[in-house]
Amino acid sequence: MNRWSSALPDDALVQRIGDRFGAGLQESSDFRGDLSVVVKPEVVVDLARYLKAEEGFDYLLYATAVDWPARDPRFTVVWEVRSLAKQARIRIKTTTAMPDPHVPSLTSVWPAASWHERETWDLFGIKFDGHPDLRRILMPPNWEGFPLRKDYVSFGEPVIFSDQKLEGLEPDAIRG
Amino acid sequence: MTLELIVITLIKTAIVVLGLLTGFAYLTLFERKVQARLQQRPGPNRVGPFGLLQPAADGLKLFFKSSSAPAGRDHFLYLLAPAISVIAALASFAIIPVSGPGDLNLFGHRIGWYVMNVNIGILWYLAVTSFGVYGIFLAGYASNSKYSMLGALRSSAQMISYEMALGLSLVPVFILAGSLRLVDIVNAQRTWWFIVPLLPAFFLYLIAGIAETNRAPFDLPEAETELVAGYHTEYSGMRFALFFMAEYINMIIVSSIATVVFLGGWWGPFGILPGPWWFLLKVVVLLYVYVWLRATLPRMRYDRLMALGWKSLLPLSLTMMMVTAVVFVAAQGKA
Amino acid sequence: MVKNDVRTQESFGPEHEPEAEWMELNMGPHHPSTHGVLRVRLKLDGEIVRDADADIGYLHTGFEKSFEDKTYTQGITFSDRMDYLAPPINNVGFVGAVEKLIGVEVPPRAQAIRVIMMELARVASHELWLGTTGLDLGVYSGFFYAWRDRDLALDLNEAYSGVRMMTSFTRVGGVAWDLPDGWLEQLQRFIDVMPSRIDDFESMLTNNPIWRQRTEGVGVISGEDAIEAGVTGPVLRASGVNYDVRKAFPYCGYEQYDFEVPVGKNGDCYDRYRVRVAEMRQSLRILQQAVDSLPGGPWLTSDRKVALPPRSELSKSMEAVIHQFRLVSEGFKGPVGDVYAFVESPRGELGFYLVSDGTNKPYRMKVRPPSFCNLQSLRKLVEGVLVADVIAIMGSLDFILGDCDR
Amino acid sequence: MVVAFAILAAWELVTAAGVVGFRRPIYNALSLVANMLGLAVLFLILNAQFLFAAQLIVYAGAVMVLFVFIIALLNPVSDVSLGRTGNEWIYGLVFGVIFAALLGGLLVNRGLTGRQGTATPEAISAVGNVQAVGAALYTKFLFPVEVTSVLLLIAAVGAVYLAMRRIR
Amino acid sequence: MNIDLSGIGLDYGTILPELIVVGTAIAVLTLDLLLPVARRRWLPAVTVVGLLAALVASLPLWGQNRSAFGDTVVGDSLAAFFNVLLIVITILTVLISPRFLRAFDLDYGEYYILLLGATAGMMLLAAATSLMTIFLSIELLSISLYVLSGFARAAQRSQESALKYLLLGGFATGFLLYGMALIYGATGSTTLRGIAAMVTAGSGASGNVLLLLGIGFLSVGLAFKASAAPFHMWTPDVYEGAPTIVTTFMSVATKSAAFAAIGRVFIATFPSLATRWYFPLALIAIFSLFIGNLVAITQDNLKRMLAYSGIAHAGYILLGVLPGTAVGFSASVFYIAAYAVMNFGAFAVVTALGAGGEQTADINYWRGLFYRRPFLATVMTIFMLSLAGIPPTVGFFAKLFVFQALVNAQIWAPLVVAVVMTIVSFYYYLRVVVMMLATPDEAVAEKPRVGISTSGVLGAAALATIALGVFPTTVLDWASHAASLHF
Amino acid sequence: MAVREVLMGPVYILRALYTTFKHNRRPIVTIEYPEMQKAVPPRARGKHILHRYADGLEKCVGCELCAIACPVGCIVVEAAENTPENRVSPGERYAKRYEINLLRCIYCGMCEEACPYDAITMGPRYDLADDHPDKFIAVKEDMLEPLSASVGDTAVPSGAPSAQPVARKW
Amino acid sequence: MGELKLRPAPFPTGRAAGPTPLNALGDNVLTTTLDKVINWGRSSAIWPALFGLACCAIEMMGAVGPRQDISRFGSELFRASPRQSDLLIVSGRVAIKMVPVIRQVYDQMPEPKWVIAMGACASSAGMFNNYAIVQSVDKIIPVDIYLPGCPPRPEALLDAVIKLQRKIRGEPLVKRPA
Repeated sequence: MNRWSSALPDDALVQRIGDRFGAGLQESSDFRGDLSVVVKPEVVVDLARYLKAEEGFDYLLYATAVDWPARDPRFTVVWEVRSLAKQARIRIKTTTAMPDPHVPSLTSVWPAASWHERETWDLFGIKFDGHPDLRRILMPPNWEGFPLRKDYVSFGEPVIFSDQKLEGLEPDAIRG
Repeated sequence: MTLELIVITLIKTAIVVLGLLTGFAYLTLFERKVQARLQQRPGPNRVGPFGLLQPAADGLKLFFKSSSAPAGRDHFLYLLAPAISVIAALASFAIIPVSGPGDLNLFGHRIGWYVMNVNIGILWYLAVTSFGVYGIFLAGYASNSKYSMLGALRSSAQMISYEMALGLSLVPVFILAGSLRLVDIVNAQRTWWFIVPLLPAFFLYLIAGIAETNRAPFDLPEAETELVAGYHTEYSGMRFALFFMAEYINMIIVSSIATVVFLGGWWGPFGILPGPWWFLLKVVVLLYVYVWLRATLPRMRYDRLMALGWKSLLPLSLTMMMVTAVVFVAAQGKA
Repeated sequence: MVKNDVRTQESFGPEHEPEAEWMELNMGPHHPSTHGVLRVRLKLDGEIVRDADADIGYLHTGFEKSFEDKTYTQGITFSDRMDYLAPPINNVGFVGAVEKLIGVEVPPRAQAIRVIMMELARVASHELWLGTTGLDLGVYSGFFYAWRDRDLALDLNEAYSGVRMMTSFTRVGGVAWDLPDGWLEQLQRFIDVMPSRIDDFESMLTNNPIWRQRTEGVGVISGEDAIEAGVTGPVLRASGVNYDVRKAFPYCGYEQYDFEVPVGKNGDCYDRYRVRVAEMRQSLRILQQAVDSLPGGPWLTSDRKVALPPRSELSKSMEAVIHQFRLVSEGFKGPVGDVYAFVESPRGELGFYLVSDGTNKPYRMKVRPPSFCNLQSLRKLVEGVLVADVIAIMGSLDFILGDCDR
Repeated sequence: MVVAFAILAAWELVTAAGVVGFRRPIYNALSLVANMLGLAVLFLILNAQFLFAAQLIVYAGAVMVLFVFIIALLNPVSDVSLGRTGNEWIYGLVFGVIFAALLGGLLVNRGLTGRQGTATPEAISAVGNVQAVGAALYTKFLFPVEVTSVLLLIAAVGAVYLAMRRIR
Repeated sequence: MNIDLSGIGLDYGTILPELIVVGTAIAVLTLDLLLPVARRRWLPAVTVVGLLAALVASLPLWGQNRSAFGDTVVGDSLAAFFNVLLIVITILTVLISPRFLRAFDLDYGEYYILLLGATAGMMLLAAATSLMTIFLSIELLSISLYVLSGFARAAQRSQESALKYLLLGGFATGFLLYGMALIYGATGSTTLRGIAAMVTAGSGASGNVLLLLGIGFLSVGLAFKASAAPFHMWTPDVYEGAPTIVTTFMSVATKSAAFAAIGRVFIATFPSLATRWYFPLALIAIFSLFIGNLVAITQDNLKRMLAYSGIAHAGYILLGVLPGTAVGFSASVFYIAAYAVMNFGAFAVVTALGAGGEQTADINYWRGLFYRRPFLATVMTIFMLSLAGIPPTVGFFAKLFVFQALVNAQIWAPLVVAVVMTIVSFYYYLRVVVMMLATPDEAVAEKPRVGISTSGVLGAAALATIALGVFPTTVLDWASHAASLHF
Repeated sequence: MAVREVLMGPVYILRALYTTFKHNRRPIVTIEYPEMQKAVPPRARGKHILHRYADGLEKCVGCELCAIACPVGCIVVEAAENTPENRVSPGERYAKRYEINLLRCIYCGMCEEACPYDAITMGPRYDLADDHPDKFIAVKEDMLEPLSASVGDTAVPSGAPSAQPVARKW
Repeated sequence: MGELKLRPAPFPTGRAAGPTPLNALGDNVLTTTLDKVINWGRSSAIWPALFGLACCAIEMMGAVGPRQDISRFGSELFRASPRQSDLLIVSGRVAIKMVPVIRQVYDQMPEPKWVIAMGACASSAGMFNNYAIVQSVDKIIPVDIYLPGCPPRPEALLDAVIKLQRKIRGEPLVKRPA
């Protein structure tokens, strides 16, 4: 059996979320045992509060985003939370569009989201409304651009081979 | 004061200074080697036979290293500080009698086994080291760096605090010996070394002495992981070497005084070795303890360190002093 | 000591200085105790830390961007270099996500080899932690003993994979190589010798009053706070929360092994030390069981869509050569979807969130690094402690900047 | 001896001038340290070895270190230069000159006549310097020594009170 | 070598009062550590009990002449007189302290410890017969008072006054010590007896520059402690800034102790040099009278006014020393006792009002006090009249005796100044009385009561002021006996 | 402070001291590197080796799989047709140019795994430090097995240090 | 941004021994002998800066460990203060954010000083051909010895140190058997 699908799916959970948030819940999926819900940005915080308070999802795993340049809205923002007691996991997704991508912050519900959201801001340029300390975390503060966007060119240098050897710069390693 | 006396003193001073400098150099190698052995590795062994030229290489390198100095330093004090440290360290050794009994007869001159045999004895050491604090403090101050300053503050506070316990732990010895003169103290240990009746005082002295020299587990001023390199963070080249020198010479001096005061100085059982060799042997054993402790123990936290000094060592030294005095007086009364 | 007197030791010294006069001390990024290149800006009131702002990113390497350019197989080499103290665990986590996405069966022998390598890595990582944290707190020899013992584990890595650290030993659907001859005996010697080496450490540290002074009651975090802060791994377990991925969501056949999850009580640095030492012993237990019950059979899945053919077939079968060409040049494609797979690294839960758009490369690979999440709690931990304690606390968190910054 | 005294006297004068003359507080304090060092050596050439050690240990080694501590702590980065404000220095100069003239005049006219005490170098060396000091402290000056202990106790209470952080 | 203690005169009876006071301080220190905060009120009680014991222990010294501990301290009538005086002042201070301290949130045990330390220092100063002891006791009282001045740590004024006091006091101590060193150099002795013997025996004493310079510096140091002009600069600032209760204590007690020492030094030790020290001392007295009285007129702040008046009174007391005779000094001693009672009373009124949370400093506050606080205003009036020297209060007789001594010694110039200045002083003392009698501007508000112990202390002080004025002879006899200094 | 700490503290400290002291009896574990060298395992991933068949022909056929598999892209292969007069490898093509930038290489072994003909394997050498980046561009001749030494298709070249620590001269 | 330029030249290296006080005296028998002695001292007492970056730092520690024991060469004194160190081992990838720090550390080191670029990342960015990593540390500071490997084994670091010692002494880096 495939041991990696270890979250215990709780079908009724999606049902309950649907009952509660109605049209706020746009989509739900269960791929390889991973439960995801796509909700409208407006209900993210309410959903989070509900999940934490009533369903016992006490542990935030990570927050991140995925850039789909072809889609509209372009960015999918993902938070994944876990209930340590129930051993259940759920992925909360929402979407946001260019030119000013922003979603509500979940730091008020799970403080652990703070750095993850900062990182997402840093690498994707997605603003988290209500985040207390939204500044760059991994890149230098004066960095321009958001590296993990698909249209960001990851400039580097080509590997050097013998045809690019520097002429006339052969160092005189053997002194004297 | 005759000319002869002056010349002899100068010659003795030169010998002691040279000896201490060599001792410092080889103490660094000794430390590296001993520590290496405790850690199942050979230590420096490629520079000269058994690595014996390693100190020379280190010294040569440091001597010809250009000195980079921090911006915004206090020029005069920055240069003065290492000099103070080293001078204080070197001067301390003047009182220590290396051997005896009696003087050395050489070419018709009677020469004592010491640079000077003053009647204030240990007080000379305490006075000179208390001056050595300035070297460390000014180094931190003049460097214009937060880490240096913190290291200097810690170090000076630590040295001042532990000087008390250091001095007081020696008082029982004075009571027993009835003199501050180190030669008299050693002579009083002809039959019984003072470590036998005064074992607690010996340990108090050892702990305070280790703290006084800023060595592990009390090496907070130079705690690499906290303060980079403490007060000498901003020193390089030869000036840095001077601080190193001062620290190691101080180790030698603390060990020497412990030898003289508690371990019977040049007296050894069965008289199988001449006096200086006994002295050297005891000093080396104590230095081994220094290195051994450093290899083993975690560093203490600063507040605990001060608490240990003020709340444990000082009262214990005082108690030891009083107990010794009472017992001594009682024994005298009986006799 | 008069305990309930109001004027205890803490009440000495001047009144709280106003915030404007707090001294700002910059630790790092080049500081001996930051285990790499972390920068912590401390606000000091005397020697008391009032606030700490951890500035990370000095080792930001762009892994997540690089993953997007590489095929799944090539990505394995990248996963090694994130948490460079436990590369095998990263390898397993990475291929775990891919395997989950594609749905590949892994043969039992491969599972067991993975477990062995992971537990070896755990022991090696904790050894290194002991050595460096000990060195931070001044236990000079401990560092060398730790390295002596860690070298034994790295020798095993080397004998198996050819390199000491960056093994890259997993492949999707199994592992790259079978165990070499004599390797199990070497492992057995390792398992036999390690307990006494750990005992040596414990006799140096566990009851040492100075060590206890430095660690006991320092950097306390309660279980609830730890969960709130997103902490995992030994740090969480030291706070009394019994959560270990290996027990809670067994993978690679961990459910077959009999081991305990060490849990602390107070959540201070001392408990973290105890938990890690106990974990080393438990890892040795798992290793022993894995050696005893190592299954035979293939070490790589026979699914030719994802796994290279065995080398012996290459010279015989043209089909195998074609597979080889296709797999190396194109790799394999995954279905559209997103999965999250996670393993227990020495630092906590290491997760890989993999988004696939159906090509042969990850569309997006987000790593949930345990160091990142644990380091987030630093601010909470250091508030009100002395500067010297910051060293102990940072050491006890056992963060790896490569893991944290990616 | 006379040469040594002359050198020391010059040293004392120079350092004393430094105490008041330097513009940066840390140099003032360090001049004072140097001055005390010279004073200690003066004690030494007066055969007062114990006082020499005490002077160094207590004043140079402990008291002045704290002075330097505080000065350095107050302005670790850049020293506050003591500017000359107003014209107080005129008063200082006037009084100094008057005092010096007075002293000099008296010195020249009448001479300062002191009285030799009982503690001659011979008497001291008969029992030993430290022993002589100890005996004096614990016989002749027993009561002042005890008063000193009370003084230190009260001073300690006062210092603790002023420095203590109160939690009610 | 063996230490032989037989020759130095171990006589604990001589210093028993001081021992008890110091012992009480240590007891309070221990109690302060052990007692819970709620039981702090035990501390003043213990202090008072200890002081009373010391008072009793002082009485046997009356009429004695017990020189002890190698001539460093003496137990005689002067010591006994000042012991009693100082202990009474301290007891009175302690009695009015708790209310004041609680009002300003200064209710810490260290207050009583420092107070006892200062008292011990003063008592010792009165009994000291060695330069070492004089110096140490002055330091003991000074250090206690430095801290007490800054006792209100939160108040900047208090801190400032403590710093000023410390710096200037340190300066004065420097003079004192330098003078002592010179005297020792000239005479080779540290005990007053030894110095006196040397001075009387040596023929060239009056021409010994070393000695004279020493005496000069010594008198500077002592004058500073007695806050006599021109060494008074610290007085107004410190009196104003320090907590009023501390001012109350030190304005009275310090001066008393300082004059005891002045008497011992000048009258008992250097009588043969009287011609030498007469002129500078007279100058100091006249200076004090001038500055104290004239500047006091301009003061609108009552505490500063009282401070300057204190300077003036130092001048009056010093006048009694000028004749260099026991008779003259007995007038001074009587004046000290009188001054202690009335000045303590005046400050105690300020303290009592201040403890009620009122801003007493400005003179305008006192307008119409009679209508608000009839009792306090009445006693204040008595103290003011007495300070001014109006019969039948004790202040009148104190001045009278001093003037009489001057007349007997044929010392005219200072006398004239003193009389004139006494008349000048009427202005500012009576100004306060007039102010208090004036009609208040606003309606009378109900004020908190001052408490039994405070009222009792004030009443006792007022009664004493009047009673001593009516029957001055007994105390004068005691003062004469105390002032008959002999070693 | 607990009583246990006060009473037992020195004992525990002595125990820690004994623990370090007893290492004096244990053997020195250092392998003194330039003269001695730890055995390099058969799977060692050091400097690459291009192999030959026993008859001296190169195994590499210039298929570029290694270059494709390399996560770093530090391999460049240019193939050329074998001609009868210049036969370099048994197959149709051979690697005319085969370069690896050893400085850039991460020694992961993907090339080894990708090669269908065992033409490239990872060798045992790791003492590659030098003082200019250009000196690390290994061309084919740098990596090719010496002619005489090629023995069959073993993965362990004969130039490897043996599996025991032996004295080694440079 | 995405344009790939031909690489610029690295900093010139080959400062074999750094300046010595004797350089000014010109070459003669005495100074060359003295130079040799000084260079012997320098090469025998190389104190590295305690400066670890990433994976290679772990193997750098490994070189200090008892198995390899860099102390045999007199180089175990890792100094925390750059002012007291002679050798900067850039052990690992250098992020853009780290550049000023490394430059500062290098500048604080007193002459003569040497740099070993340890591992593929420091020498040439290795596998991290992307936006975050400095493509070879020799763009920031001059490098004396490049050490390939990912990470290099501790023995390889020892080899690099030995080669650096040779470089300081002015000997050929790679001695081939004759």
